Amino acid sequence: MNNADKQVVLEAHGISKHFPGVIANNNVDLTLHKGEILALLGENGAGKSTLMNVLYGLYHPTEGEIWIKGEKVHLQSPRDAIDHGIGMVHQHFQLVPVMTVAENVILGSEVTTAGGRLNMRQAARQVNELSQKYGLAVDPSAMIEDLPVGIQQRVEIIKALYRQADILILDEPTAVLTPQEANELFHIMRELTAQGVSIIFITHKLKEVLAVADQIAVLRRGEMVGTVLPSEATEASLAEMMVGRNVILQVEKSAAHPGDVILKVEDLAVLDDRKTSVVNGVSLEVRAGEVLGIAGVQGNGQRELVEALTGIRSVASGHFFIQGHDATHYTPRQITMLEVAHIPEDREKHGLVMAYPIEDNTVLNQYYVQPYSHNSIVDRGAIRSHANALVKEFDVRTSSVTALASTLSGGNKQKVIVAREFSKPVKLLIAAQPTRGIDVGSIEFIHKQIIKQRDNGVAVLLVSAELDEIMSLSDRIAVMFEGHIMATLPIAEATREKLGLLMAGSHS
Amino acid sequence: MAIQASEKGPTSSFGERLASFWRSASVPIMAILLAALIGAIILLLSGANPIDAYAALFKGSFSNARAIGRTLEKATPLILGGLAVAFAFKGGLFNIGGQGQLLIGAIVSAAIGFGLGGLPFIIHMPLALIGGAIAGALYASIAGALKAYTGAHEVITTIMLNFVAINITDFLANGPWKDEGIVARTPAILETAAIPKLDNIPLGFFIAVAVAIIIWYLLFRTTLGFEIRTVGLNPNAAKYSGILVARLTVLTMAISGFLAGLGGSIETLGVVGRFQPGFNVGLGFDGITIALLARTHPLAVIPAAILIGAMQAGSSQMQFDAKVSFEIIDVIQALILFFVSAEMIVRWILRIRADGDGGVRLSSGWGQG
Amino acid sequence: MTSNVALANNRSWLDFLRKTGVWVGILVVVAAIYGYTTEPQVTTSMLASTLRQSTPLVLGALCGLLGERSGVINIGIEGQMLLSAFVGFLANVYTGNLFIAVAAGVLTGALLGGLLAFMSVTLKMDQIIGGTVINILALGLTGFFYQTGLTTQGKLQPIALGPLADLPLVGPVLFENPPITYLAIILVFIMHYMLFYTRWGLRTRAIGEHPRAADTVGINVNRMRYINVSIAGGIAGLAGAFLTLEAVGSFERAMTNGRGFVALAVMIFGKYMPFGVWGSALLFGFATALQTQLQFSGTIQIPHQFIGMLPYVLTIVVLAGFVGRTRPPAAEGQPYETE
Amino acid sequence: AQDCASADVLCVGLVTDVGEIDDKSFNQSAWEGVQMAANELGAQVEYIETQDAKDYLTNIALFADNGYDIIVTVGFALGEATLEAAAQYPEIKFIGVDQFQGAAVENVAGLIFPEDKSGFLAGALAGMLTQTGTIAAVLGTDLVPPVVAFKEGYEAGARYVNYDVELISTYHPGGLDVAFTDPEWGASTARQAIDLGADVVFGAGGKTGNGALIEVAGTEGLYCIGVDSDQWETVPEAHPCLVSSAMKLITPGVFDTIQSIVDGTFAGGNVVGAVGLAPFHDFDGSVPQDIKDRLEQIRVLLETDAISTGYNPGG
Ligand SMILES: Nc1ncnc2c1ncn2[C@@H]1O[C@H](COP(=O)(O)OP(=O)(O)OP(=O)(O)O)[C@@H](O)[C@H]1O
Ligand SMILES: Nc1ncnc2c1ncn2[C@@H]1O[C@H](COP(=O)(O)OP(=O)(O)OP(=O)(O)O)[C@@H](O)[C@H]1O
Ligand SMILES: [Mg+2]
Ligand SMILES: [Mg+2]
Repeated sequence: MNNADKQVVLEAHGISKHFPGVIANNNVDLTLHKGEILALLGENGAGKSTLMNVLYGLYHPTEGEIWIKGEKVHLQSPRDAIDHGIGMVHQHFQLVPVMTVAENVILGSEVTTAGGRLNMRQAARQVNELSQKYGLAVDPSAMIEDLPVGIQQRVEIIKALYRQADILILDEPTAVLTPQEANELFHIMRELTAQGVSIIFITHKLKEVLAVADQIAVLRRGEMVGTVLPSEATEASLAEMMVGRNVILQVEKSAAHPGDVILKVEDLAVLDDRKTSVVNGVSLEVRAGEVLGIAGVQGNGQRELVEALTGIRSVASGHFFIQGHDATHYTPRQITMLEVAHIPEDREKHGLVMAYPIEDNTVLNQYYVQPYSHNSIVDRGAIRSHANALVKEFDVRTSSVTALASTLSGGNKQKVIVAREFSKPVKLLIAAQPTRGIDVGSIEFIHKQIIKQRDNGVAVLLVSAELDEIMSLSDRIAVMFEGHIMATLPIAEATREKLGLLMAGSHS
Repeated sequence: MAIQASEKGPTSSFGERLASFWRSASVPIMAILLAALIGAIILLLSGANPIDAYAALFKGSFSNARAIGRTLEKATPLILGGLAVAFAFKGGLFNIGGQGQLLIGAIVSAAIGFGLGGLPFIIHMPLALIGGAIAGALYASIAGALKAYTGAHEVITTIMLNFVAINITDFLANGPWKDEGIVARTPAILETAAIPKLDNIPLGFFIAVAVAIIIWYLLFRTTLGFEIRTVGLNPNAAKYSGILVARLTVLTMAISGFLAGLGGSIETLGVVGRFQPGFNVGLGFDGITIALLARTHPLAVIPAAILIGAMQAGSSQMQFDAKVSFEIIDVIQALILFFVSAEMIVRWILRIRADGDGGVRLSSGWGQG
Repeated sequence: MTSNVALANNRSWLDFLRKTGVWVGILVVVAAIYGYTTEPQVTTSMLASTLRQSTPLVLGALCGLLGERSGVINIGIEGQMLLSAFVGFLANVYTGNLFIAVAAGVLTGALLGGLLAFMSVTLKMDQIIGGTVINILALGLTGFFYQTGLTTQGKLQPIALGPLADLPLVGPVLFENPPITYLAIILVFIMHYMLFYTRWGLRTRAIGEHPRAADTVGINVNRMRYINVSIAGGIAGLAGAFLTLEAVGSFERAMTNGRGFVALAVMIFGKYMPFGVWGSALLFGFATALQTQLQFSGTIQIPHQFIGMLPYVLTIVVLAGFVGRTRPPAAEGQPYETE
Repeated sequence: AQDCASADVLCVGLVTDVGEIDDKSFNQSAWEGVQMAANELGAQVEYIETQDAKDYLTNIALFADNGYDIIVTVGFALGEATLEAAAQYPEIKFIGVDQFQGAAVENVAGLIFPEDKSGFLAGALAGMLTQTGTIAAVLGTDLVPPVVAFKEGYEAGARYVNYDVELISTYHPGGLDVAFTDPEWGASTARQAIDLGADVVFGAGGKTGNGALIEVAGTEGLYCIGVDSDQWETVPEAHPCLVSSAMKLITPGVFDTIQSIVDGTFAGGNVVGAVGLAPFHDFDGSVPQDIKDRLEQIRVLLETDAISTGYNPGG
């Protein structure tokens, strides 16, 4: 493919964007050609979203120029970007949950009848036309909050197309999708490019990049490292470009030596917030010294299962035992006292208190025991030396343990949680999405820590939406679908294809 | 709901301490000065002499032992009201119900004060004092429980409970607990329940200061305080770390109400001597100003309350000497509240960088959990 | 969460109306007709009083509703009403023109709305504190600048709507009212139409639910909040004008007496829907009229304090979800950070 | 200003109850009495508005410490503070408006008014004026004794002249902090009463009552009756209906008591002030002579205690 032949639709020159204390983009150049898919890669915080927000008029660049279809533009607001044919699907969807699909689509570009009344009928018609044209089936009168994320994403794309976007920015669109949904998305993307739409596609998943991109641009620490063709790249070469050093993508681990049963779950049922049953009779066992991975598309009851096992959500029926104790109706603290460690899936919401200094975050699970407090009186000295030791051991990059947790980057936040959970005797580790959204370097470190725990005889229950992570860490893999365990496979028998089918609910 | 206030780890050197003190004290001090300045402009516009007015205000609040005594007397319920708000803030709750809790505390301590005869001072006074405080605590825990178990937002429920408290206390003072005679009020408390005065200085003030220190210690040095602050800053993380959030919410609200109720008790036992409708109006709302002026720090509540107390104590003198009506105090207080919350303005004036310290963000939907 | 959809969408607004409104409506009509046939005078007087007591509450609650729908909590309604009542009164005293006086009241409210917007949007202050500032400020300023001896030059008079006013029961109750009372009712309909059927309404609801989503499609969130909160303030100003220029004809310090807070309760009770607000304001007005009627007739010996606390207890009960959940706009209370 | 400490300067200070000096009610009436003393006796006068009920004593002390000779305290709520101050400053004379003295104290005059008698006259007037047979009273709160006295007297007076009269009266449902400052409630309530057929409305509750008067004035052919002072002067908006007011003559009462102190005839204890109906003003022509005669007759009977209002606060 020769890019020189293709028309350039978007060009960014020397874009810099500074935030107080952070240079998010530094002198970045980017070129997008008509009808191509340009993948943008980079570690967390590399500046990808920032660059896209600049192109979409949400941020104003500190320096640099933007040219769209040969015309130099000054984007004051998203309005201007929209007017120039740019559409963006944000990393976090920008949909109003309590409005219908049609209302969300027309928002900001409404069609009205003469009297200023919204013309919802015409809106619905236009949504239907777009969804037929590009194969994006959705019901215009459905309420957003009732739709699964995959469909919500279609709404986002329709939103852009409705505004006649021919440059589409997709910021990490596959992070929330099943492999099947992701494949559907790639089809849609192909369909769009065939009709002349140009796409910038951001992702952390190297496989996807190699599969769908026409061009790959890599950002590192706010700077453009370079552009490569997929044919010239491998996963390893891309990872190295992103991080700037060699990265070990595969965790090295020896064979497991399972011991006693530490966690035993019998016929467990759990309800979600809407009181519908989302865990339906799950039974499983995790032994000391092994990793049981739970694979599955998000939203199949994994979250509620973990919440039940950690005491945060009450159990509807069934039992579970930890080290032989019936812990079904224990409080979270009672469960913690059974030497259970928990890495929650949402580190900022559940794992840390952002406005606390790092040191206080390192004792969230044990401030109430010796030596961190005596007779309900807190011992600040003990907490501080504990925190200092952990920061050193787990290589948390921070100026001081008195710095607020909110000043840490994502990977370092996760390290604080892992350090905290491993800083007391552990028999059972429940880890939910332990590396979601963090960069390759930190992933590598955390994976090593989990395996180290396993080798020390800890029973590990690992829940992850990343098939790669599950496959590289687990000794056995259970697949969850609609609240059931579809099957449990030893690692040797597990292949991507098999797991993918099970995750989609079909018994092979 | 989340508070953006952050918890700084203890700093070490004296220089650092001084710098950090200035960082947190500069905004309130500037806020007070700015409010006084605008107050002066309003006074000028209304034809009064602001210098005379402020001089009289000072004279009426600090010029002699009696004035100081009065200032401290005024400051006493304000300390407790401010603590009630500040404490709830730390736990992520906005208690606007200080007024109602104070009224309930006041009438219950009055009832114990006049109703239980034959007890010695050493038992009767503390009993009445604590009884009122506990009544305030129970009253506040209604709002706490509603928040914890139904998600009803405490700002609205506490405002509503304020109105309810007025009705309840009026009913009691004009009904079952009414004094003999025609006036709607309870009988006077017995001698054995009264809080004595040391010269001009009311003993209640020292109780309030001691309570402020206890609250500071509780919040920053005990595991309970750690839990309360954790819930205040991130209730989700609190839940994950094994804290029973709902129970703690009720407890936080109860302690907050305990403090407000104690303010009512001290007023009844040390100042008013009985419950009389109309005697405790407006104290609860001052608590918000004081808590924010103190940037929700329990010890800083003491000077903040003394400042507001002094303004109230001096307002009569200001009327007398400078012929300025006392509503100007309200205006100045609103301006202080404005400037202390609108940090941006003050920081811009002072050209100091924000350090994310003390800003409070409590509002969120009324109905959700 | 599907059960809560009622909030933002007109389809389920109809559901809500169907579920509760119709029954309440039928009940009220039946009770009114029954009352009218047995005790015509009592029924008429109570219903007229209900409507009148509800007027400042409807207006105050519409002010709160518009603010919260746009993502700004307004607990300063009380202060906005008070200062507007004062300025409207002064304007009447000095110009003698009621139209100018009402306009002055509305303008004052709008300016205070602008102040709230300034505090919550530009200064990103906590919105509850911003509202509290307005409340204390209004109390202080009106108290400080009020002088006696100012006499108004008339107040707004009832306008009988031709033959409608001669109908039995509904005539005197509904069709013989002074202008702001009519205006309040008309505003309920306008607000409903505007919120759910126009571009402005769609955008308003969007910035209250998900401001960033609105921003990304080119809606200027903060400007819209400024405008809406100012308009809302104007409506509170109208409530203030109602007090001095229509209901009483003079000003007194602190004369709002908590109506602004009750209006907040009315808004929640009305589930952030204009018609819900109207219904709940009527309910609160009815409670007041009823307690007066009970004292008038002297038959019931409940201490009046217990009837007096009824509206507040009712609000708590509603808020606690004992009679159905309310979900406020998701983004209310939070300043919108653009960059 | 002159030096109050000097013996030949007469200084009179006034401390209000919580509320303003210009409340068109008891604070204002008392202040006018003090001002009379300024005009007629050359006294130097000053007032302090109380903001917080706990400041009564403080505010009294401000005058006392500045050498004031006479201090007027307004309202029953100041009773205790006044007595306490009187003990502390025996050389200063105190006039306590609305403060009943159980035991006489030498330097305190309790200026009290039989409001029930005043109300009785108002009720009698209303009972005779009514065409519909229904009369109303819109009242402040029952937390305040004078309001209760006015109400009880009003009802008794109406029954006395017109036994079958329909009486509808109501107190404000709020607390002390709002009951007297809610003209909107007063107006709505008056309207509700009018709709119920009342054609005479007695408004007795500060600004709440004033709201009722103004509302009644908006409908032709109705009467309203004011309270405390002659409200013809204080609420001009009510002129179309204001037939009279149930007065307690605080202004002359205060002035006369000051005068008696200056004259040296002052003894301490209760001073019963005058009560009565205000002039009919514009209604003088329209109130029939027989009603006027009957009122005069009742006034005399009340004065001599030949008839009782039935109001007995003690028991
Ligand atoms: N709004 C902000 N204001 C100031 N500094 C910020 C802000 N957001 C992030 N930072 C700073 O930028 C740095 C990187 O933060 P960020 O959380 O984006 O890292 P990251 O590696 O991208 O992590 P994540 O995996 O969460 O995306 C941190 O030092 C953080 O303090
Ligand atoms: N509004 C902001 N204020 C301050 N700093 C910001 C802001 N937004 C982003 N940053 C910082 O800019 C840097 C780049 O962030 P950006 O979100 O663009 O990263 P990213 O490459 O999209 O990362 P991720 O993979 O986590 O999405 C980070 O350090 C981030 O913390
Ligand atoms: Mg990032
Ligand atoms: Mg990003």
